[in-house]
Amino acid sequence: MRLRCPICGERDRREFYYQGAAVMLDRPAPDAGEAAWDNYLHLRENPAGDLEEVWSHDAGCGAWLKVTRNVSTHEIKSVELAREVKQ
Amino acid sequence: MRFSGLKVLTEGLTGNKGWGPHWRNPEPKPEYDIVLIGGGGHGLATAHYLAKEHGLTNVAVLEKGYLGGGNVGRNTTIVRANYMLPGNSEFYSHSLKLWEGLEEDLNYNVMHSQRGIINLVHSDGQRDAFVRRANSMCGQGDDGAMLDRAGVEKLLPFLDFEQTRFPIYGGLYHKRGGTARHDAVAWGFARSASDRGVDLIQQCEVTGIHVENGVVKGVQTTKGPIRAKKVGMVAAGRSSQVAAMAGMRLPIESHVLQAFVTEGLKPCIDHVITYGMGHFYISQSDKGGLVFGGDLDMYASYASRGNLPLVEHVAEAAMTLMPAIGKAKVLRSWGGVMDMSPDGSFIIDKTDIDGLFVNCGWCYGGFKATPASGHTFAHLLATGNPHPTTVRHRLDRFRTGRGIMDEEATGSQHNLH
Amino acid sequence: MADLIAKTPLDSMEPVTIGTCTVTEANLGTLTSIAPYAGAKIADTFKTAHGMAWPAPNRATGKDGARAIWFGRDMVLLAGPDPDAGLAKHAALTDQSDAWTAVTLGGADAEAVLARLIPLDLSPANFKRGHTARTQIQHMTGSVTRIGADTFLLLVFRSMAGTLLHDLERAMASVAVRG
Amino acid sequence: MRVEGKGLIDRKQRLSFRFDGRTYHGFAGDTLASALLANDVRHVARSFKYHRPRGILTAGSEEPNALVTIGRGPATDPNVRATVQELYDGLEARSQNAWPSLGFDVLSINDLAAPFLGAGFYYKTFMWPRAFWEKVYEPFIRRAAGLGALGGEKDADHYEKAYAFCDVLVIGAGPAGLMAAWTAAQAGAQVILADEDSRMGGRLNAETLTIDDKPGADWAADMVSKLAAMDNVRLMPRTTVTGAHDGGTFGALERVSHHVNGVPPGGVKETFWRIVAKRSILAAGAIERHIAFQNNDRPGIMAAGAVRAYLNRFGVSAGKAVTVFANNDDAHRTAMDLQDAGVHIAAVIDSRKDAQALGDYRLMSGAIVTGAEGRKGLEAIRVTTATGTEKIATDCLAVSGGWNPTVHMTCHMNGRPTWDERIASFVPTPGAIPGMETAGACNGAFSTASCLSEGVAAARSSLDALGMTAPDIKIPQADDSNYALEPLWAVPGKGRAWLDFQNDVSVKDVKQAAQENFTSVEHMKRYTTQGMATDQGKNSNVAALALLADATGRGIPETGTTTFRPPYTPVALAALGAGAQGKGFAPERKTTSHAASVAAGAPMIEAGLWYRPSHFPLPDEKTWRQSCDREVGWVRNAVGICDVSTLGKIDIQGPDAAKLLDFVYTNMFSTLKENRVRYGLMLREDGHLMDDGTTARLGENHYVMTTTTAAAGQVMRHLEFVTQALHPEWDVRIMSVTEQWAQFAVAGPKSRELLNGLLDDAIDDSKWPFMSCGPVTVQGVKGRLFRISFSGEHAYELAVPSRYGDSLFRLLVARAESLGGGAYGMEALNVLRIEKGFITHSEIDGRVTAQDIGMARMLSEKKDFIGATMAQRPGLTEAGRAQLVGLKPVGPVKQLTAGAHIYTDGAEPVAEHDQGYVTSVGFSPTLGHFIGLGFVTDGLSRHGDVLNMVDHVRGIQTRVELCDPVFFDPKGERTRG
Repeated sequence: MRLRCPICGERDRREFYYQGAAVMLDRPAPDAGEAAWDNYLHLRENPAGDLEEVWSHDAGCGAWLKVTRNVSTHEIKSVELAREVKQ
Repeated sequence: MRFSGLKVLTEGLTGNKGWGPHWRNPEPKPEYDIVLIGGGGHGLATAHYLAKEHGLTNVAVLEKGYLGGGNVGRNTTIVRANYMLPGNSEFYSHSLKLWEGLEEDLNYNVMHSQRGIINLVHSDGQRDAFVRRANSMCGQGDDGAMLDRAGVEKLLPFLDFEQTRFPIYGGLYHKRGGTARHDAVAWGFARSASDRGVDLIQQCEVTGIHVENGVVKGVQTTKGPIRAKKVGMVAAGRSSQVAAMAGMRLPIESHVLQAFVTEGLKPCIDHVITYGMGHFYISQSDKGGLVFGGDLDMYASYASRGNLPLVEHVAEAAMTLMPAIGKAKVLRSWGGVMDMSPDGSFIIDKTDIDGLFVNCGWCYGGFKATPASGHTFAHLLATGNPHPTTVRHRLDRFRTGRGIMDEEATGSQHNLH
Repeated sequence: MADLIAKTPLDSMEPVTIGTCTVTEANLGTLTSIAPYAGAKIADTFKTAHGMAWPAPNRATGKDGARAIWFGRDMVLLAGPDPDAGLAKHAALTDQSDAWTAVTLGGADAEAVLARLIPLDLSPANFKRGHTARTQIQHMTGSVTRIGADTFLLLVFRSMAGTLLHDLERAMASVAVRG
Repeated sequence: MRVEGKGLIDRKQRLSFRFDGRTYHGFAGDTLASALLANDVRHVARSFKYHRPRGILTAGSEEPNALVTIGRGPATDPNVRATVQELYDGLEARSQNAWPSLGFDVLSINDLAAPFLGAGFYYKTFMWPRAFWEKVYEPFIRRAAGLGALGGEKDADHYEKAYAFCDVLVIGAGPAGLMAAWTAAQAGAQVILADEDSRMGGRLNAETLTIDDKPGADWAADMVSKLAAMDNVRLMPRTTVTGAHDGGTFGALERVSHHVNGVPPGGVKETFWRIVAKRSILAAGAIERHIAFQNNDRPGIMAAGAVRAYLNRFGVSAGKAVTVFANNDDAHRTAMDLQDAGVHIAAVIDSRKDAQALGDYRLMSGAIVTGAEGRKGLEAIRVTTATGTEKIATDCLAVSGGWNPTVHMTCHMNGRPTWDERIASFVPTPGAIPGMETAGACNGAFSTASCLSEGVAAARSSLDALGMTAPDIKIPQADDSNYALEPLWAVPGKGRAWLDFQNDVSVKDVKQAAQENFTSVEHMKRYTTQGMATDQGKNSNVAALALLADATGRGIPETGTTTFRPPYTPVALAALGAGAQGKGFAPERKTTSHAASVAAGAPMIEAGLWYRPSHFPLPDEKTWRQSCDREVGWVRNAVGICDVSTLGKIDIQGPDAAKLLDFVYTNMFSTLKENRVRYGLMLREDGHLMDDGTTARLGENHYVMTTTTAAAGQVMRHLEFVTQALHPEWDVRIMSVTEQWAQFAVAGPKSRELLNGLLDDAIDDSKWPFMSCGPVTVQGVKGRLFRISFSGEHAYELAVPSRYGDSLFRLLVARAESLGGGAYGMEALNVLRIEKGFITHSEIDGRVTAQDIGMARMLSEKKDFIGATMAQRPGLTEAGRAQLVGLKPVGPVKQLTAGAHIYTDGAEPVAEHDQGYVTSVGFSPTLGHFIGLGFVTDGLSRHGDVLNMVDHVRGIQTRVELCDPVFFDPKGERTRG
């Protein structure tokens, strides 16, 4: 699999670290309640189609990325810098 | 039909014409007491134990493909009870005991081979952790012994003891651990369940779960609606999709785990060996193929295929640990889709919907659990109460923090277990 | 009392030649990572101070005895001179002079040697002089820059110097045998 | 036998080789298989299950029978296909799976017992008595199965892996592949053309067909030399593309040195390529299929196309009186080519009633072969026609049931091929591999002319996708004859007719599987092992599937097909895992004091990727304990030196540096004064401890964080996640400086004395109190000094740029020795920290909370921080959790062991009485007894309780008292003093 890092260009999967669903970008407030935190850390939509997820270009530029990828076909739909998604 | 050496002999002499179907091909009835979604190893085992232990035979197993077509038919066939943490320890102990009587129970040779498992140790810290685990096993009444370097060398002289990147300090030896013929486990449970009256319905995909006022009423399928008093979701690999039909979200991410087999070779590896520093494990099948695997590919996936970096990593681990197998040739690789849970341990529990039960989250430990998963899930379905070995395996344990069983100690990130 | 003695990561080894390629430990002088703060307009300051362009991502600039190598997300490695004090206003400066093993690999087959270690297309059409990348070098993370027609600059962590040399020598030998 | 005037071999280069101990001769350009056939060696192997005699079936990598072992000792290479192995002078090959010899194989008795050993027999028996499975049945089955044997020694050959990139990857260099590569190359694309054969050209080298009136092989050779001359083309012969993976990545195995005797020094046996291609063209050809009839596996019965290949490419006739059995026109060419070469054709048997002879030979149309005679070599066949049965003497039967396109690679990404009634086989489903076109025979286009034009067309579509244009390409003139075929999978009749030769799967087995309700194609495959041999069913799957469809009354498309998995042909583990042997598995990280430590005799142990000294033995010390006790004593009484450079050091700068630290640590760092150090706890977001360490404030907006050695990478990634993905608005920059600094602990009552002789400016308590830090100069070198202690003594850590690390370490040790101390290693460090109750990852193993280790007070309530919320989950805070305690022996047994469990005193040591476990132990020379740290249920409030430590696996039981984890100097007076 190859991902197109917005900074470095297309690179082999071996340069990237995978964290999981992109819900991890939306950290709840401390008082958001049990359900919000359970959703944040544990419960997952886990679709068999397009999934938004977070990766890091660990062995490259070090950027954290938000990737949209079809997890049944492994087709990469988009790669964005997490930093820009958040701002 | 009862299988026996004599039967094989008489059939052989009469042209093998008398062998009947291993299981029936029934059409679904309009209603069952219990419908199980998923005809994999765990679903078929559940059906067997429902019938055998609880006398419940008005049961259907609905399988969207063919029986045993999921992870029970694509794994590295390891059977063991070498867990450390309370909850898992008693469950896998229970499972191994069921394995030890499985062939008599099923009248089917699943080739359960207790050839012994050796988990290699590569540092003092790792040894201490394995000693703790071995002591858990002993405290549970199972076998567990620590080998020093010489002890490992005696059993596994072909490992590289001279210059491995992470030298071998010793190992945890679990003699009762071993392997089984994976497909045969599914077929044995299927045959037994079918013989006892359970309907195994293949090519029958569940497309909806019918819930009224918080009570499950049945399922919609590609073969029409089926009413059910209780529904058990036992579809690891696709758990989230099945649960979504009941409006549930599970604490699961699906990940792909690759496995590999080499061409057939004369016997050279007599045990199951695991190499923790390389996330690598290997055994040799009775056909002679070296069966091995490693870590997850690490990204969410429903595609039963992996990618090269992991293939290479696994092979590199093999080469650093046992360079004597360098000229064994990889014949086939495949991927299974794993239900990864936030603590690496499984879930067998009721749900908030009355009559709907869930069995999921097996990560990559599902095969060895097959008998006990079926046994305890059957217990829960039949009695409404968790079996004593699964009281900790609750669906809400991540929310409450109670009873988290994080064997790998890597925390709530699903793919790290 | 004896003064403290400085040692390079590869202990000033003699260049190693196998086949057409030579690996040489490189003395890059002072290494400073420069990570501009939010909104900093560092390019002009940098140009004025050091006489080199602030490199775009995946590019390296340089002049005699000095290089500016893009070194990751929002980071440049200044190699050679001590950093101009005025840069500290605009960026986090961190001394990295002792943190990296630096070697050059030169020779007709340099690209073929690196094809055994680096998962990137380093062909001249794709990776020209002045191009740089943060990537893997075998199992190490590192930096590769084309600094000549058939010469590359490689950086990995200082502690991995021995592994880098070993990996390069293996690849050089196999390429040399193929001829 | 060799045929004069034929073949692409070099008859001037005569090569000597051995097979099963006998010496033979062949020529350069031969394969082992062609050379054996030239020497009339027909029986070369035994099958897997029934040990039936087997000969050479094919001329390619799909060979199921002729597997041999090449070489000896550590170079032993089992399961090598004789049809692929190029001949070299001195080659030594042995047959496999036969004992005591190929000719007389004891286990061929299995063949007689076959009625009892059919599909799935083992599932039905061997169950009684239970203990017999592991002891009797299984060992026997294991020995009987398997093919070749490994050498049993460390692989002595080098292998390597490499990367390649291109615009267009062309897989297969037959007519379609050559035209595709040519077309793409003309457009200026970067092209890689890979072919598994040593000689490119594919079937053109095996046929007598012409292209543009030139012999096909000559045309191919011309094309290859033209391509080779182009800068944008890379030819990769002897390279099998083994797998198609996501993102246009392909695995490919190049056999670099298999065709020469031994690997040259420095060279490699094989290279495993990772090829990244923007587009790919599969032109992999087709594989001929067999027809099942009784004893259709006898040596001498071969694929018709293979018989032609041996004749036309290698100048070998596979028999003296050859017969052909086919259901299509193509196979008739075997008869014609042989006849042209002067070989006698005994008959051509064609199952089609309307078959026409294409030459002057005896044609039996509407006839079938119903049996074969001759156990170790074919002697005769029985032919059944409408009028009766005739026996025909023959030593070679060339069989063709038609051709199956080589679609395998198109299925590597879960795609399924499409059934094509026209050729009665599967063809690729378009789009199955993103970016891949298919061309030629693998696409079901069997004539040479269609291969050539499909090659051009596939290249054109690929170029279109790349935005490139090909110039006009003239398609050469070639044969365009129709491929006429009538499906025939198995002839009816008694006896065993074989499908999967290697695994000994017969037509009966498939039928029996169906009878037992293994009607899904996957069930049939798994029950019978059809298609699971080393050829992965390339020769037999389609026929087996057709027979299953027939047995279950379904059509073939509904019956489906099994999935083809990578690799296309088997790949040695040594190639996939190249470079890892020995120390190559992971980089080695060495500290600057490594050489000095080794010179001092310290055993170096692995700490993650790092190496650290375990202890520094003195000449009179016999055990590590002696050294450890002495080193602990040095630190407690004088001064010790320890390299702590492996701990992670992270430079954190910027206006929001303090915000970041407050967010990732449980306690406050914004309140830390400059030039001061604070201990911090870091949680994962799930509320469990991730790491601990000290962070120093070097300036208002400048901190340097210390992590444990183990968690350095994880913490760095975590900080990047927080600053990029959670709080990108914070203006803070982080940079690892672990490698920049060589850092040494100087610990013990004489530490200041030591430093004051070394630092350019003297230090004292008022300027350098406990937990202070700041810049210092050491003989003119700028360094950093931290007054921190992991030993409980008055101690410092001194950091200098790494270039001075070696020198400074030697200097520090020399000075320490002059003060009655010296270097200490990991063992002593561990004892020192246990004496003080300091934790490491042995304690915070990933399942432990701050509360569990008695540090609940460090969870600030004034701020949000990572893990703050989840750490308050009921399950993490309520009673009943295991908590950190000190352990000391109080009974007659004095030993403590890490990993032991702790049970209720007086109760049986079983799970239900389990109270906890021991994480760290050491013999404290300071206190004169073992001490330990462990976790016990509600342990924080149980100091004074006596429990039973049991180490089942080591056979040790020790009564232990729970106590405060700080065993030594609980008030910390020594640290501050």
